[in-house]
Amino acid sequence: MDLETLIPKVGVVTDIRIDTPDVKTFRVVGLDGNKLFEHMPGQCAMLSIPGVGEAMFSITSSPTNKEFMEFSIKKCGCLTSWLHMMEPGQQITVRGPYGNAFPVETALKGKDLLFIAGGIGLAPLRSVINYVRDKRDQYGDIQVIYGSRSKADLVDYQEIINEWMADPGVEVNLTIDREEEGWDGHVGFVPNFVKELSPDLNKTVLLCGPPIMIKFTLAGLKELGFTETQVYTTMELRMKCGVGKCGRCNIGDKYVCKDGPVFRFDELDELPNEY
Amino acid sequence: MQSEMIKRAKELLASGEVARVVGWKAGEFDYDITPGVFTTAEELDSAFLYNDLCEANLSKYMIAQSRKEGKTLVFLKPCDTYSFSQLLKEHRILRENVYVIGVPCDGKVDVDTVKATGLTGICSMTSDGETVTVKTLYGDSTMSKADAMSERCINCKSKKHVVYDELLGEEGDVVADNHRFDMVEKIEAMTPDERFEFWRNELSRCIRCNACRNVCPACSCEKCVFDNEQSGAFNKGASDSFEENMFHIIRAFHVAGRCTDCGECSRVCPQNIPLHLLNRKFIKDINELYGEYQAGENADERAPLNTFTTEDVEPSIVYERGGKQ
Amino acid sequence: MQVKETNEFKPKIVAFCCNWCSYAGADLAGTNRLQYPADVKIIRVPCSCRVNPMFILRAFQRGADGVILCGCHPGDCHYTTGNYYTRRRMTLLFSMLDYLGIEKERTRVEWVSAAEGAKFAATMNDFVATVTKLGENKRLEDLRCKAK
Amino acid sequence: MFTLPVSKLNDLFAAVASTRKLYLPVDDEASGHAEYKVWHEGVTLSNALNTARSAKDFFFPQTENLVDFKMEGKTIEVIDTRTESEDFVVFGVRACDARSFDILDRVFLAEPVDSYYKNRREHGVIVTLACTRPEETCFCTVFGIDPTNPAGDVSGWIAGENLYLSANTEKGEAFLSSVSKLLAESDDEAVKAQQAEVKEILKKLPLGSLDLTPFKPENLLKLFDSKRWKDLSEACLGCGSCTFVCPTCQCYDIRDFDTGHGIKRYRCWDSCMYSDFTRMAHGNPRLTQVERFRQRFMHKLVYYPSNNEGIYSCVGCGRCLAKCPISMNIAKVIKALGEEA
Repeated sequence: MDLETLIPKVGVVTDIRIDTPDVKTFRVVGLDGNKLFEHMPGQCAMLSIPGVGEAMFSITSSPTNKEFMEFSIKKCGCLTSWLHMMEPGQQITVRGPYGNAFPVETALKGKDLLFIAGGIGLAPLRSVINYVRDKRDQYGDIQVIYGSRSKADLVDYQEIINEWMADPGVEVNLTIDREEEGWDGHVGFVPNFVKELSPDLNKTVLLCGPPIMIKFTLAGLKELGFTETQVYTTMELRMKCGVGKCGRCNIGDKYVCKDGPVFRFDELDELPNEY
Repeated sequence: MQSEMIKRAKELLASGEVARVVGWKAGEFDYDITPGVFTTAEELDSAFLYNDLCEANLSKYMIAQSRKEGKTLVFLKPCDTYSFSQLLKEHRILRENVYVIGVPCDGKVDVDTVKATGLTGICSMTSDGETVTVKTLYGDSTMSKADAMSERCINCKSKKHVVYDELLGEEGDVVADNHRFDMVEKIEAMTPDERFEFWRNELSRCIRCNACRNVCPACSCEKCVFDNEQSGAFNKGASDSFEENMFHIIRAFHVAGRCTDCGECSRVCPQNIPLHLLNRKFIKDINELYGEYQAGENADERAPLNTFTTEDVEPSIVYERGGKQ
Repeated sequence: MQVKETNEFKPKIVAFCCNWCSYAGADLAGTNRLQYPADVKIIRVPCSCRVNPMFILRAFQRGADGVILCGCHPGDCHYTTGNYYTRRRMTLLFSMLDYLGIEKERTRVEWVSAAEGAKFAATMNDFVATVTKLGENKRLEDLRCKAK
Repeated sequence: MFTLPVSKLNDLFAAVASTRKLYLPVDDEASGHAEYKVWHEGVTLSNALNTARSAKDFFFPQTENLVDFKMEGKTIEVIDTRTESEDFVVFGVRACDARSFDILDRVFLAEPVDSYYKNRREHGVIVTLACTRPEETCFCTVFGIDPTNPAGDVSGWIAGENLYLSANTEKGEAFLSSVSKLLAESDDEAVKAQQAEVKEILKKLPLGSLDLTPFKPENLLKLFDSKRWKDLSEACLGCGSCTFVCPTCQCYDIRDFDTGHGIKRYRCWDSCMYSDFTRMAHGNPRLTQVERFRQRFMHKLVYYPSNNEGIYSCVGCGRCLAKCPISMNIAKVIKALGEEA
């Protein structure tokens, strides 16, 4: 029988990190203790608990991590609630990797990169950020602008402080929506923060976050003088099969699971506004 | 009748009394008539239609249309008014936003019935009330209207409108002597094995397209139990004969006592499953066990499954009276 | 100890029992050590009218060979009128099952009060005997749930 | 080209059925339709133009099991339940349905290949039959299909008292040689004469002149934004009749069923007309029937061709025209949007 992508592999959750009140990061390896498969930054995988559901999540660990894969998952539906109740040692099923990836080996090579994320939107970008950090000499400057509702809602906060900020070639700008005790950083929404920081126009932007944040950030970037061909985003929409056959994740003639999830904004312009 | 209807619709639109008109729209071949919403006199002139081929029951559209800005004019045939009245009773339609014009009906010509006579390539079909003229790619023919009507119209239950704001044409009467339970009785007279065989043969053809459910004026739940992932009965395609049976038993049960026997379920079934025979079984049982009841007829009467008497028969009556052994 | 293996058909029975009368009746049967087959699985419901037709069908789907619904005697419902509605619903449902050619003896409604432990046991014994005679539920089975 | 008297059809069927399953359109008394059924002695070929359900079921059934799981404690066992499909022959497929297999192939056989579909596809032999009495709802010619010259592994014609067969593929050759004892060599005069005759009827088809020129990828956004979608979809019931009788609709859903002693993951046909088709935890991008209705026709007429060298994913079989409860269909959509363009 041919290999069948719809038949998943079994993975073991070896570690669960509580990131925020509603986000946990799950570390997954195969039954043999090795990584289940190789991927490129920005690609996704289908995670499932049989009988509960199956859903697409971006792989948040970098491909340069040779030991395991990680998924940062926000609790918002049936399956994710179940995942949040898991304990280490629980097995789940995984299939993938699916979708295209950020063009880290082509268009992004050698470029100055600006990552802009809001809330759980950091999850797909984290894979790229760590990939680029691990291949530091192949890319230009790295700037990360990341915002969340509150300090407690910043995903990967420890990693950001201990690793990214400590990295000499990486500039990290954090913001939270509202003032709070114990926070002396920037306060305000990401789109405004981006405008205030007024990043260099030669940077290539990787943008991900809630739809409303994407909308205003993109507008802000355009005001600053960025063009749509400079900005990439990732759309993870209603995928089921992951291989462009089940017919539900299309935006116009593009399937998010196959032609996406990474799109450049000028590509999205040619598609109907149905996402 | 059609011109009278268009005239009235135009008047009501022009006076601002109604904002839109729900009626029937012409198609490609005379018989493929689509329910349509008209907002201008021009649209009415170019596409509005009422003739012996306008089968669709428009009452269910009023659930959505009555929630729109302004009043909606709807044309209802006698049997459609039963569905409309039942929906009113269930508070599904905002009555004050609907202007009902009752239109007469003396049975509709059904294209599937005509096709079943063996005619193919039907490009046009017209009825003058007595005779149906069919033009096909392979020649023309005529048949009497009675031969071109579907079972639900041959066994019409009523030509009387139970609710309207205005009537066009002459009002008819309830048809007392109809034979709509004949087939149910025939099935009851079969042996259990024959009955099982009969229904397996019918229900196994089901493709779970949900047309019967979605067209049914009594099926007006915001979320159907079969679409609800938490219900334990969620199913999109029957993976087992059990699921075929369950869907149809529950579909019929959920409209028991509320089904007006409009027959839309059987009309729309792409697989020609006689779904009305399930609904009629419930109607017949209710009539026999709890007294004659016609859903939609009376706005004040309680539906048979929403009420009881202390003298009701015990379920064990089924062992005695049920179908043949 | 030797376990005797027999191929004798033992029906699986699901009994929906209302919390106030029938479940207490079953309890009484138990405390009085009245015998009824262990294959009767009791599901406690707040009132017999909690049981909708889907419960009955899904019990068959999951492998039941017979389904019995027990409630308070008409007039004695803890919620005053619940069992009257049950009576109408189940009458119509059983009649429909019969109409579809499904053995009507596989379904039953019985009124059992909290004091009728003996009636509960007798009812179950009788029902099990009836269903045993009918054999395995074939007409309302779901093959996916049967296969091991 | 080979031939066999129609009076010997039964012998042909018997010969085929002796080695594998043979499916063919058979009149179903209860529904009044023709449906594909397994041939056994006594079953006769239907004279109906086509079956109510399409032939896609043979390769893409309404529901099928994908994989089983056993769960115990924290562990999951994945059980691959796939088995090699049996060989089978489908006899009497019409040209439209034969084209639909090409359309499905481009979806299911594209990388990564759908092994369930491929398995059946490899084991099925398609014997087509040319149409002789098209219906008013037929418009396959609009999509460049010639109903008098159907594709398939073997093309067939029933002309006069004879069946004519001609192989198009290796599988088809093998099929014909397996029944060669029953066949005689023949010229194609009778077939040609019949084709000429039927082509005259095709010219009269009322929907034969539907204009597809506006439906091209360049017009994607313009068609998507058309004002007509609203009134066209107004009466749509949101049922799945059109998608389920359609030979090219291939959308599916993947679901889990808990059997009480394991989980069965199955797939079943899904319909873009359903309100929950695109529903996800965070919301639904197609909230009303207008968007769902538009999706179906945009997919068939614009999205699919844009990804598949301009090939439309409609074959003009007319099933949705005959079966839509409210008689709204692709022909009306093509006309309405064409008028606007």
